Amino acid sequence: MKALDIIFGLALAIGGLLVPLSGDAYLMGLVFQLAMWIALAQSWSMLSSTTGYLSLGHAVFYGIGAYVCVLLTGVVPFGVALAAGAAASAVFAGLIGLPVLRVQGPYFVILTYGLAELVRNVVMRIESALGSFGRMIFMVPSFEVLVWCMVALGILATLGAAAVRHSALGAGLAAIRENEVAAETVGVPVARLKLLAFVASATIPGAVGGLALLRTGYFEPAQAFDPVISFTIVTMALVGGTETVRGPVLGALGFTLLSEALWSSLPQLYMIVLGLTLIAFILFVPRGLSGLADRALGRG
Amino acid sequence: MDTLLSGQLLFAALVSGSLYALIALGLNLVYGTLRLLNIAHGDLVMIGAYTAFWLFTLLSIPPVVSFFVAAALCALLGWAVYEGMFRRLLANPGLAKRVEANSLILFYGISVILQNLTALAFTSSSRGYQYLDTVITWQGVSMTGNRLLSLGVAGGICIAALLFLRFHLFGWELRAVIQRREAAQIVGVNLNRVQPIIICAGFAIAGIAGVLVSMTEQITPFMGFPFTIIAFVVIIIGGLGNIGAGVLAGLSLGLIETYGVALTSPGYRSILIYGLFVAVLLIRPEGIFTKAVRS
Amino acid sequence: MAFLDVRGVSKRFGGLMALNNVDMSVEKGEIFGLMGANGAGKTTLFSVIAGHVAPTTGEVHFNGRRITGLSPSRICRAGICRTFQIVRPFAGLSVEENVRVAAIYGSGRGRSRASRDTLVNEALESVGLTRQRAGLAGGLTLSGQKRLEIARALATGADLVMLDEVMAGLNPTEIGEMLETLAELRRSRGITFVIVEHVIGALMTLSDRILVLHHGERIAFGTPEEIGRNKHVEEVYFG
Amino acid sequence: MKTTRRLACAALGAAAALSVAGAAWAADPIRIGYSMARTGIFAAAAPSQENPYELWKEQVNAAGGLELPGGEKRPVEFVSYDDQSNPANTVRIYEKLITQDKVDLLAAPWGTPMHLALAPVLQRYKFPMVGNTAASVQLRKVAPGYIWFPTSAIPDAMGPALAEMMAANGITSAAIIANELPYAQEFRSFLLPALKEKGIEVVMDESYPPDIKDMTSSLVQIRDKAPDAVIAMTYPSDAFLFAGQAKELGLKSPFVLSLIGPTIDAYRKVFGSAADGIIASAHWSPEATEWTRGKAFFDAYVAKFGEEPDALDSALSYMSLEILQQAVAKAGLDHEALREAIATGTFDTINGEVKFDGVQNDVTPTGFVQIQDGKIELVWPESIKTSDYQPKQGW
Repeated sequence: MKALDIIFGLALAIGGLLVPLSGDAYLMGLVFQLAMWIALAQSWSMLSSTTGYLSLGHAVFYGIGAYVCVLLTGVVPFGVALAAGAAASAVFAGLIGLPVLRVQGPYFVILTYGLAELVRNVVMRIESALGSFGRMIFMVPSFEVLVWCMVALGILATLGAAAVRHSALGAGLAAIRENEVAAETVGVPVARLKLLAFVASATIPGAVGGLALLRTGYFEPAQAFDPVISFTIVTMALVGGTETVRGPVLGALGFTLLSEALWSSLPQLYMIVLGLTLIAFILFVPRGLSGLADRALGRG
Repeated sequence: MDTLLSGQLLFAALVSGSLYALIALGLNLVYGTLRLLNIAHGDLVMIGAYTAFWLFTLLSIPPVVSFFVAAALCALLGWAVYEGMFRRLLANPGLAKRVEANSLILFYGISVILQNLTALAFTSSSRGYQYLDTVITWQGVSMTGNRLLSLGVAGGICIAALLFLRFHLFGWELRAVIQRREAAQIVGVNLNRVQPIIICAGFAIAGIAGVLVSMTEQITPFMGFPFTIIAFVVIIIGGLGNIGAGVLAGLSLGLIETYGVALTSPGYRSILIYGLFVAVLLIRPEGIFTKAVRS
Repeated sequence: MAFLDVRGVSKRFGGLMALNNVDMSVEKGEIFGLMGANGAGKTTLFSVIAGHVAPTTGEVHFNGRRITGLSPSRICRAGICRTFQIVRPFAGLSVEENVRVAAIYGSGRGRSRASRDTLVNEALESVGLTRQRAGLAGGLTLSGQKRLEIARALATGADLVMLDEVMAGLNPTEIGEMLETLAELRRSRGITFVIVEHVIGALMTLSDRILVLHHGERIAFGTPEEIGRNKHVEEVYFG
Repeated sequence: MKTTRRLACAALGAAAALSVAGAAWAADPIRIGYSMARTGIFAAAAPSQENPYELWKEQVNAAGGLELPGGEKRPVEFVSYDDQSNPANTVRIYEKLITQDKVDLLAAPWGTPMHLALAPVLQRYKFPMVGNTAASVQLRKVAPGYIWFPTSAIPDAMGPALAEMMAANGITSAAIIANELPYAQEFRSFLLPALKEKGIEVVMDESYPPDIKDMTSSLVQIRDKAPDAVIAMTYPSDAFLFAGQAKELGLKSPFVLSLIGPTIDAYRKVFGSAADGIIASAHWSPEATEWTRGKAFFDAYVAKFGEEPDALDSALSYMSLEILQQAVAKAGLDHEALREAIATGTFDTINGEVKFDGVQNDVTPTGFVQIQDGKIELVWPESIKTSDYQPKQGW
């Protein structure tokens, strides 16, 4: 299985990196989207799949990264703006992490959602105080470059998630998920590890947000912090399966391709079909696409 | 300063507060007894609103009658949802272990389906109708008829629900389930009976709230989500699963919102509400109206 | 100064005095028994020592170092590990993973991979869980999970292990095995044990010295024989 | 084997069906692509744009199809997708429409962010598109090329125009409450200096978030200050809130503007006569007799959809297709010729004559409408007005 995963991942990564050479805009758009969701779902999994702290507010990291990146685009080189976006999200996560991660279970879910909405409203307030009414972004690098960057982020997030899972950090986080008190008792520095996972899972979404907004060329806080982003991330990760690194990749892949297929064939019904699929997955395929893949290949 | 002390502001606060309390009551019942995070709750409000709109527009049936139709319709939906998925989910230990995460995604799916089915059936054009919009002035306070009705109905249902929980036998069973799920089972409360009734009641309340909302707001298939959010804010402030405190919290939120805005500026409205929400979760996740219980 | 030194520890929960000015000294390498009826404060004392509960007053010193106020994970890394009366396995992880986490993060952290493996294997071996190592911890029997608690504590590399009723719910054969295991561990690895036990026989057999708590207060202290003869203990304990 | 046969049968059947259709239509259809915010935050607005599209298609096909140079007519077919109110999706959809679906023409998506996101795509593929429902000062920053904006409801023009209208009607004081979303804030930023210039005193100036649920405290203050004018820079959802609570409190100000919302059919259904006298942003009215096409559009729309078209968005959407239609009749489907035709032509629309200068319509003046007896009447400017401004007579 492991070898198969690696081959599959490599094929995806290489395919993704090669697509811009084709010059096919539609394909590039698709790959951009795919890489974006993989990066986001994978980042989410670094915190939520490992520790079981379900974040319903990852749009906040996407949005903060996007905001910082948009503010800096044209002022500093593109790469620096992107890195600054990622750094801003990481710093934000670092600042709020300790108190936020003391909150558990459904409270944590709701708290992360509320935080994202709070930040969205604060940014809206700031923007209107600055007299800025939506920002058009100029001096955007070519779409090919954006696609490469996004694919790179997808790869980075996947490698990151794999590294987290297969390291001492991952073992500690799994212990936290299973029983926080027991973890603390056997020496796991619970608060510190959770914070680390939180920051790790916030960083890449910052850069992703920046890239996504550069792609659209227009920034408005209401859209950059759209809660639908958070919901989509959670959905993809859970449908993919939370037990493996492969899960978020499969979830993002499955969801993006499914909606792509339904989009054109059932333009009126596709959201409904998507909703039904989601329900069916939770009820009948609790281990997600990843579990399905195991079974299809005769394992698990 | 005069504004602050005027009855007008108090009326506005009570109208919003009672509506918040009502919507949150439905959500809280479902969370309290079944531990389900129903983020499709606002979409039930939407269903109620459409019910009232169509009954009024096509059949000239006034909202006071639509309450019952909307409640029945949403209750039916609740029953279908319970029988169709949650019975299975709650019965399967593997799924039930992660019931909160799973219910979140399931209800997200339900929400998407409800919104888009409605849009498909009725288009996403805004709808509205004119009902009871005469303004009554009493003691210098102007009150639109439909807002007064909303206050009366929402307040009435909240009070009735609280009395029911306190004095009716089933209310006792319900509170037992909310507070000590396992213990309640041991002393003979039949979860398979309590749960579907509660989910129907919770959904029906949302439907009724939808009828109230339809009298004053525009009706669209996507109008529900903000109500879901406000309901969550309320039940967090009150304490998840704490029914009485939730009602109190709904009223307080109406007061906080109205007076907070009056004291600062409407620009801070959402920051104020979400700020309070986040602060409560960080400092007292068990809710500010819940007595701290030491384990 | 003793290996573990508890000085004047009190803990108040609201109106309830769970511990009242308790002193306790445990010497290196001994098995120290803690006795008392339900609600006597034994588990609270464990929690205070392990850092889960901050004492209202008093101090805890371990190995010459003050550990009051440290987090449980830091206390664990300092060399003290406890088990729980109500087991807390990492149910979704395998038995081996349960123990490995302890080896990674306990006072043994920083070791090489190989020596960590040894630690894990030894811990599993000593409680007899080697054969079930690949199975999920949640799938173990209660006695298995109790043993897993001990294995996890051992794998942290702790010098002092506090066992909270590890024999409750075990049958006599299992209790016998457990007694042997503990005795062997002390002999071979010089581990110090503090034991809370309801199975009085086991406690009497195993302990070098016993402290008796009643309503949060220390009422007797001595060797098992001395405690057995103590009238006061007999009164409050056996009614 | 069996599957192959079945497939072959299906293919034959499809071919037969196509040939029947082919017999009915003289020529291949012209395919027009667009994306629409059918779901998500802008969804409520989508019908106001998509309905005129559908109406236009029906009318064109009923008339034998879209006319090409030389008089040939081909039927019109839409290829459309839901962009979920997300500009990133809009960009992808148009790339797909252009490169995969290879549509012949493009119609506009909903909303300012989508239009702005689309401009570079159109530029890249040199594919002309007439925009419609975008309105922002930002539009002026778009490099002229392959996109045009027929609207004249752009805040930097609306601010001075409104101030002038207020001054002309003897208004000396005003209270402003504005949604925090960009369009309202833009308008506010251009209105404030214009009011100052006209010597109109601003007694109150507040902003509120889009999810506001109660305006009582602001409106009580306004009632007590009794300014001549109340300028509520609303979006549709808060427009309902504003009108309901302003009515409850009985605001006495004679000049009441609610930026976006009052032109929606449902608004007038909810408020009935209470909506009379409310002013809104729009530059089209079905009551304008000199725009003969306008009345016809209105009647056809009401007949087809059972409600009135939105005077702002529906009118703009229909206009954008009229412009496209006339440009295609002149230049055909070649993108460069079409671009040239749109950029230089003069078009006869439901909103009168339209001509572009750069990306903008420089003929249609910035206007304001007022609800009078349940009808949308243009009351500003003088040149296009269909009725005189009337002070609001209570609620």
